[in-house]
Amino acid sequence: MLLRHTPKEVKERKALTINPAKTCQPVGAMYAALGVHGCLPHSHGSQGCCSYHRSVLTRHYKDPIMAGTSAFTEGSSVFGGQANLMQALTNMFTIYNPDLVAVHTTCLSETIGDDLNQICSKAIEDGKVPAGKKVIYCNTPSYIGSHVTGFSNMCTGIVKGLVEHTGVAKDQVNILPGWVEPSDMREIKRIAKDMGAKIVLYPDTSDVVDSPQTGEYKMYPDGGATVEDIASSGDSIKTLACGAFASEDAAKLLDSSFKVPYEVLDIPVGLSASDRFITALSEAARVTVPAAFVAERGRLVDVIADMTQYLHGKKVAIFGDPDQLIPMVEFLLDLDMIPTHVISGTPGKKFTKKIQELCAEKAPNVQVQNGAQADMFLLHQWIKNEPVDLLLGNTYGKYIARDEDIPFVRYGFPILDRIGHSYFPTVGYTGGIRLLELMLGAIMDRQDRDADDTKVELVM
Amino acid sequence: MLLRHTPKEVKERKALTINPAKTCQPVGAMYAALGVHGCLPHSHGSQGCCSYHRSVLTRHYKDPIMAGTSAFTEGSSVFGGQANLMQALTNMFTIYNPDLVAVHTTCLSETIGDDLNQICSKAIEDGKVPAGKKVIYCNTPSYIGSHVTGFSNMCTGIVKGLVEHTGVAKDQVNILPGWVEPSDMREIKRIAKDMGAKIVLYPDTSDVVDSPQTGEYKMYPDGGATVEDIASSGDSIKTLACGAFASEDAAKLLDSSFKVPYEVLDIPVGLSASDRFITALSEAARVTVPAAFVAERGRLVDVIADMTQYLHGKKVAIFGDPDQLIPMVEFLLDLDMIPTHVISGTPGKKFTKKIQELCAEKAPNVQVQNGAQADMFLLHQWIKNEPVDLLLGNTYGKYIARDEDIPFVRYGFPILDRIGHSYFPTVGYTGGIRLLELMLGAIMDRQDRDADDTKVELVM
Amino acid sequence: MSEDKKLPDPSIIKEEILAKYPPKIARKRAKSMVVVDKSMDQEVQSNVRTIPGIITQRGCCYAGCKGVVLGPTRDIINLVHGPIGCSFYAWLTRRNQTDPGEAGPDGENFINYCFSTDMQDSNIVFGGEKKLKQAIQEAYDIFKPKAIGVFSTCPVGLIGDDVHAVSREMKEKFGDCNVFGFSCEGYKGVSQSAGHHIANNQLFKHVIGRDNTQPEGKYNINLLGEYNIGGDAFELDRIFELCGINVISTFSGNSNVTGFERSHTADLNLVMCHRSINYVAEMMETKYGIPWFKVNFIGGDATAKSLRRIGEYYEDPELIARIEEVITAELPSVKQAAKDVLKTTDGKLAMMFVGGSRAHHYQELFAEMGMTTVSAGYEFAHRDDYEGRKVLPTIKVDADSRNIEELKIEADPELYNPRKTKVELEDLEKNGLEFSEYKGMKNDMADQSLIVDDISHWEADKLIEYYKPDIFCAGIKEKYVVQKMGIPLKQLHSYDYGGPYAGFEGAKNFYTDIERMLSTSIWKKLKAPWLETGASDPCICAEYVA
Amino acid sequence: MSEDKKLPDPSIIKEEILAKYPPKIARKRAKSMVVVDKSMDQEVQSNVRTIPGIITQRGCCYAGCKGVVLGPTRDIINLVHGPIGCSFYAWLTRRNQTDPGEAGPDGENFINYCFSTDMQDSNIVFGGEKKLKQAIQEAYDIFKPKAIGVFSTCPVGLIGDDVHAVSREMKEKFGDCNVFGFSCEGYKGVSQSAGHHIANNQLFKHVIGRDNTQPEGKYNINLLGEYNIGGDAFELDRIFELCGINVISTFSGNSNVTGFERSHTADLNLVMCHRSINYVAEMMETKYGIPWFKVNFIGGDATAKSLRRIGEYYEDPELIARIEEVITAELPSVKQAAKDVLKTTDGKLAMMFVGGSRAHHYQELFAEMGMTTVSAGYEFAHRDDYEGRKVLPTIKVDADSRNIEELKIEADPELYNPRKTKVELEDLEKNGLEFSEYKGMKNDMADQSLIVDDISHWEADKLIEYYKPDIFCAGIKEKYVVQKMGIPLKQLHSYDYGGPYAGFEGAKNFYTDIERMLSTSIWKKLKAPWLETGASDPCICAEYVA
Repeated sequence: MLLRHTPKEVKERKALTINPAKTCQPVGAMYAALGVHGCLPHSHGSQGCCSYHRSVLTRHYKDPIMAGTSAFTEGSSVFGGQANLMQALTNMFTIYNPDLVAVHTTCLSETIGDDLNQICSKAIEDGKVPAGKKVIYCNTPSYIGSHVTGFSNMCTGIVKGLVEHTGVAKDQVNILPGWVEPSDMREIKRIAKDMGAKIVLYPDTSDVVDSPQTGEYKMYPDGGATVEDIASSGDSIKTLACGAFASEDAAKLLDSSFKVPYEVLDIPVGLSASDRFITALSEAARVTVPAAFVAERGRLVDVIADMTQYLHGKKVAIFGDPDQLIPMVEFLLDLDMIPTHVISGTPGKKFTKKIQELCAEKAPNVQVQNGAQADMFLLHQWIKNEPVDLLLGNTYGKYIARDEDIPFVRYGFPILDRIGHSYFPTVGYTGGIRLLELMLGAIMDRQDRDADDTKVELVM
Repeated sequence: MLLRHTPKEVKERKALTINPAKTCQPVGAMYAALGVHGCLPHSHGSQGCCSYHRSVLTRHYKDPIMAGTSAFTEGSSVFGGQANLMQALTNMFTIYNPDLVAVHTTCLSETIGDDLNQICSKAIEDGKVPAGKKVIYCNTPSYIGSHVTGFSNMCTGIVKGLVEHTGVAKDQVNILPGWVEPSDMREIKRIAKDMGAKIVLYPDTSDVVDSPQTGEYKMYPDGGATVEDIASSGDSIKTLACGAFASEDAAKLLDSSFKVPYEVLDIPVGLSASDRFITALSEAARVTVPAAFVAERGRLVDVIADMTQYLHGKKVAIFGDPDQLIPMVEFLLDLDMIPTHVISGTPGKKFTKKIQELCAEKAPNVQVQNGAQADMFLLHQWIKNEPVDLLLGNTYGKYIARDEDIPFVRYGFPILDRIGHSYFPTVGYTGGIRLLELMLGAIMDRQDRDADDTKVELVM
Repeated sequence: MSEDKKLPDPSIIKEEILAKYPPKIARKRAKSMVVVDKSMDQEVQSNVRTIPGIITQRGCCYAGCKGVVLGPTRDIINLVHGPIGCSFYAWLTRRNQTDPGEAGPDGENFINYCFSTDMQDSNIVFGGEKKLKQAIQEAYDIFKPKAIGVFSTCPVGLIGDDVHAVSREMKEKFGDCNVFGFSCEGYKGVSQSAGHHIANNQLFKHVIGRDNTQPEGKYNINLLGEYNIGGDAFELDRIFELCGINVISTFSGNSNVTGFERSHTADLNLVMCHRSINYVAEMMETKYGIPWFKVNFIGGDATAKSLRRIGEYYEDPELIARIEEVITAELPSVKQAAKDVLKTTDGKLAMMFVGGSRAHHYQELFAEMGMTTVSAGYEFAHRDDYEGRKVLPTIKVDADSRNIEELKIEADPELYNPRKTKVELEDLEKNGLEFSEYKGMKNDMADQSLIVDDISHWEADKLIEYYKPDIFCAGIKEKYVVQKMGIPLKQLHSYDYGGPYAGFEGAKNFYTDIERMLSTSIWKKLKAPWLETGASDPCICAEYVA
Repeated sequence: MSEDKKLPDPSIIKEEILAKYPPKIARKRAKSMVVVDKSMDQEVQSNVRTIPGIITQRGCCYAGCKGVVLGPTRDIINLVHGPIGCSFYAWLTRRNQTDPGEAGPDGENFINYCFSTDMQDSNIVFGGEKKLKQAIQEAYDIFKPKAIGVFSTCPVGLIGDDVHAVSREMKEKFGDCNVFGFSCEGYKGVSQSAGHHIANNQLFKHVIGRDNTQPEGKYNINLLGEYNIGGDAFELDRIFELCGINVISTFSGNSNVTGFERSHTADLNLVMCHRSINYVAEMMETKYGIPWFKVNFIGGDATAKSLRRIGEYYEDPELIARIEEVITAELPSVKQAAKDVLKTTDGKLAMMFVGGSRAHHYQELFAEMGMTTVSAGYEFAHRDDYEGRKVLPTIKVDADSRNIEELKIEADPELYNPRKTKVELEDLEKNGLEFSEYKGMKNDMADQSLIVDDISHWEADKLIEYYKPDIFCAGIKEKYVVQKMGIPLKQLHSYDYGGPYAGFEGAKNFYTDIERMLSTSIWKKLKAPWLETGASDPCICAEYVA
């Protein structure tokens, strides 16, 4: 047993988090910043933060993740990090020549109260930022929210730092995809293109964190939303914000600052959320949905209809980030699976309510918790008390899956021990088929494994 | 043990085939015929053939597979099946209203020597074929070659029956994709489109055997190469024939009948074969390869480079169809895996030679056999004598994999117990990543399973 | 429940269906589509040729012989003589489960193997006997089986290979291996049915009666026409064991040749699938004096009824009491399970078109859930399967069936031993036991329901359009066609890899599976929302049964 | 082999690298980039602040303390006091394998767990001591551990939470649980190195020496600075066991608190990673009289040499003989393995920039394969790691290090027991044993090779361009950057999930892994063929070493 000390009995905890189902803000900000072309993220804090965030993103993507750090010492912690950041900006623009630097804070710089606005303004005044280059920034105190919050804050930082309002309306729709994989962002762009919808999508990490191996290293890969495109989003018709937790704030800011109205959608994971996304995009972009999408949708529906017997009634435990869990839970319900335990470390009251609403009819006994002490330790205890047929979550779920012998599908962040997530989308109808392939594969592999010789099936 | 009677000791067999790595011609002809829009395949033989072929294709695709049968009785077997076929054509055009009927023979009609050319000509003369409708046909004696041969023969039948020569050259390239999945055909079209290459692809089973669930049944789904497009292929610049076994004959016929030169390529499975395909298509269609393909290729190369340690030196046993095995074996070698046992039931001297050439440098001890008695029983015995780390092949491989406890990836035809193959391509660079995901998944799942608690890896 | 709901009149749709056909075809098909009127005898045309070009469910003689009857037997090497395909397609595709466990880890089980002579063109031209002989030899050398069956596919008969002579020769050569052949070429007869008959004949000639060891148990029966799809036979074995009934052999689910060889020592033959196996029952009665009656273990009540009949047959109070105990222990949970699904299933419509007995038996299961079977038919029936054995004398044997051997059986001079005297049998019949009888499917169908024999794709399509059934039962070829119309299809050949559905536990499984299928959410989400007009309620069709 | 091949002169590329930097930065970095000239003493600037904005490999003090030193110990709950991230990122990411097997299936192993107080903004504002206290209580209540370590992350020091006081209080409250804290906030010092020191101090203060049970074995040692990455310690345990040497404790791979508590009863401390653990070795010598010397178990010869030194230390012919036996049994296959890979590896170039001792030790392994290390450097070294301990007296303690506590250690009044007399030690030193000595990396590097301390991304990029090494060794952050340049990168922190690489078996693993990496086909296929000019032979660069 890997987690041999996890008892079945659940004791209330008020202070101790064990095996968290979240991490801290800055890594989200770093990931979001990578979704801008030519951007070098910068961590304003101790070296360790930057190192840790780069490491976990690197392990998840198996791709270079570059970022700078203000490399706080005890001195900077006492006297403030302005000098460090000023020097860092100079060095980064001189040595690494990014188009822009995206600064986020850490618990250290937040605790001492560094004022990014003031420091960055001063950097610009002092000529530390070369002409044509930019510095954007956001506050990402690690002791509030989670990595999702950090992603959201950097999205807001991008809007604040880069969006312009020319007054000339542009016939385009903004899509804030939320925290999804580069494969998902690529797929959303493909969908929009095939629908004939002109969109501006950001952050867009496709072709950044899934960059090609050509023997030639590009510090700033070809991907990422361009500063120009982002700038133009102030003139767009509308913003579709995917995922309330990761995208709503930025959408709101686009509305309040640039009068671009917005609609918050779920990340288009699964049938129903994809339906709403396609419908919303067709309405926002004023395009009719091409017939090809009827077929695309129909293929997903077909797989569901054909394979329902392997899914129906199967109990599922799932943990991860709210924006990814909500549409996934809805998808599980569309599949007649039973969301049984749902855990997210990310706080926010909306989450539990939303899950309970979704499950009210078909899975009224769902156990759901998020925020403080909603961790994988609790999830594991719940599973010990009510076993499930399938576990969905990030790589850390492997430890529970192994101990409890549960089929396991990797979903969410981080996935450290498999490839695929950065290349094959889970959004949209085709993404739905991928999720089905993964879940069915896990369930069927288990059936194949556990069947007596007598009961092995050739056809399934 | 499921295959408890398979001894380790290999005894030479001359007459008995056990657990074949092939099936008979007609099913290939039926599959190929489904790749023409509006086509109703027709099996000229006993009812059982048609029923069996429809069943196995249905189980593989989980989709409707429609076809007619001449429903031979003992009488027809004695007196010939002309009356049955004439009646069948009348009935099919009357009741099921296809654009065309594609007739193939069976061992029965072949043994009695029915002359399809004569019967079909007579049917047309007798007005059994309505105006604007067509009948095409090919001979598919079950006792020669394999299902692959049948596919090839129907491809030739399509060329013979539908291609026209107007004398006005068309700026397009013919692609005969060979026996691949609808997902692969869709992907080849996507590649060509993104390259700006105008192509005619047939057979094309995409949107036919992976048809959408919309609540509305279409006996002739929207997919399939149209008769018009196929007809125009006689005016094309060139034919790219993927897979010598499945596509070369049809390509030759296009050359000899319509002076369309051809090039035989491997099915673009894996890095090297995809490289050759892209290069050949760019040359044939006289388009430059867009930068996006450098990125697409680079992503595959990246995954290989990043994951090589899990692949390098792993021994692989593989069985299936020659056109699919050849590029796959080359891909395995590109991955520094060691093709160890290679079996195909499909005869043809070229195959063994080709595999040996490919393996000469890196896997000189490869055991390869095809044709008579090159069956899964022999493969299993080989594996017992020299165990492997991975088994690749159709669903029947599951029985060996379970008995010998070998990680198993489904590849080839038929896949009866999983979904995915019809939706996610294995051709092209992205297909290569899919193959890697599947193989790595199988290998890593095994590592996770077999690791002592002490040796379980979080990051892989 | 919906017992006395009036069914819609299918005459109109029948006309509509036939209207599409060329006149000759229409005339022919009309006779195979019968609107049930229980007040009169009605002929259901069946066991006639499939019309070429009509898209049929049917398979061939070989499929019925090798695929259905012999396939489920584990300790015989079923060697297919012919090109590779026929053997390949019948390889593990029928879900006949088998448990060699009793024979230990080395117990014989060839079910997972596929054996073929893989005939090549030279064999077609020069004859395949030599290759067949060699293949039998190789099979014997490698596996040392106790029996090898040789199955002829289409070309074999045409080129004149004598599989029987070859088999005889090899059997003699080996001495310890029973080799025998089947002339079950695909073109024989008009459907799988011919293959069943041929299989029955050869089993009777070459296997049954070879081992005269007498059974030890008190109540010894054979179960005929049960193929252990999804483990049905395991469930029945469980029930029989509870009742203290000893099953000598099952024809042929979870079976072995050893059992067949002793099957003539049983007291009674129970026939489940009448079509595929009645020949063996008949012949065993004639030769050995074993009576048979029809049973049905599909459905809780049906299972109880069949068990009670066995008790009545033995006229043994101990057995009768034990059977009642078992029923008392098992049936209530079945009833409860049926009740539990009722809110989903009651009033729903089913259609079923499958081979063998299932199109009949499963109507009872559906009825237990409050569902009505509006239309049904067999894939390869004879008239007696619809109309009952009473019509047997009136059935004309046509050209297609005439060539299927009809064995001349006589009482065995030594082994004939009537289990019951004529008087005893008559007494039992007075008490309701019906020996050598099958009343046919029509007998259990409602007025105005529609029987369709050998249904075609076109007919099924139109019937679905008309009835808009809630569930459709058929096979793999129909599955996705029907589902594309938005109607869930339950495969009754493979059980969709579910089951068992026989016996008490099986009934519960079936209820649950049907409830699941009827309550699957996806059927309500088939249409892309941007195409929704709001008008297409998938349920408006059910109105006329209300 | 390529022993005496002349290395290219790195001066030009050094200039080129520095030219890009702002002048002040250039001046500073110049001192950390040293072209080796073994004929003279050279100062390698190290343990100085990372320049903000320079993309560094380095992590923080917390990482060195919790992540590196305490992380691998299985029977302590390592509770991180701070916001969630720091605990999350250090969760299972260092591949320190541990085997609680000896303690049975219920043996304590908290390594797979991640514990945090998950500080929220209110804790930042109002202080986090209360929450910490509660968290310690909950950890104690649920797990009943024998020890709890509390690790401070950045905000803790700033807001003034006193983790030591809280720990003391809880320790007293529990009685049976050793609770102690670490002030290892991320901003302390200039790298992980500060964290090592802090960890060493606290281990020394709170753990080492608590259990005075004397060991039973004859030769009792501690292995310091071995973290059991990929099972290295398991391999060393195997070798020690073969030699009859008893390992009291390993700091801190595959370790437990119980072992630490008794570690002062050993006869000898062997130091592997000088940087991370020399403090403990020094303090144990002062307090308990245990001598230490530096060992290296990376490489076959190195392992043999280190074992022989242990033999020499004990001056016991029996032990010496046994060690020779082990070496004779094990080393030849290592030599053979090195020979087997030579055709692939000989003459190839390596570069390595990693923390700890690995950038030094692995040069020996590469040399065994005929490979040359053209450039190397540490991530968080001090000058003594490059130049040898002889420079210790000359190192100026700067502001960043001054605040790291320097424990004042004195000989323990009761437990001080010098294992060797001064004379004995001097005699041993005459025979080649070097106590309390580390000669540094430079000592083993070739002339003209380039040392770079705390290398930056820009520097690595340019060096690769210049040297075009065949293999580059660094960590996860560098891995894919370097590989995108077409150069395979071997992670020497995680071993790329391979290993073990220590000891005899480990050397063989390493040879094979490097051979694999150098012969991986994909590196020859990086360019899309339609872009190939034919000119880009990836190997032209290697010419100058020929």
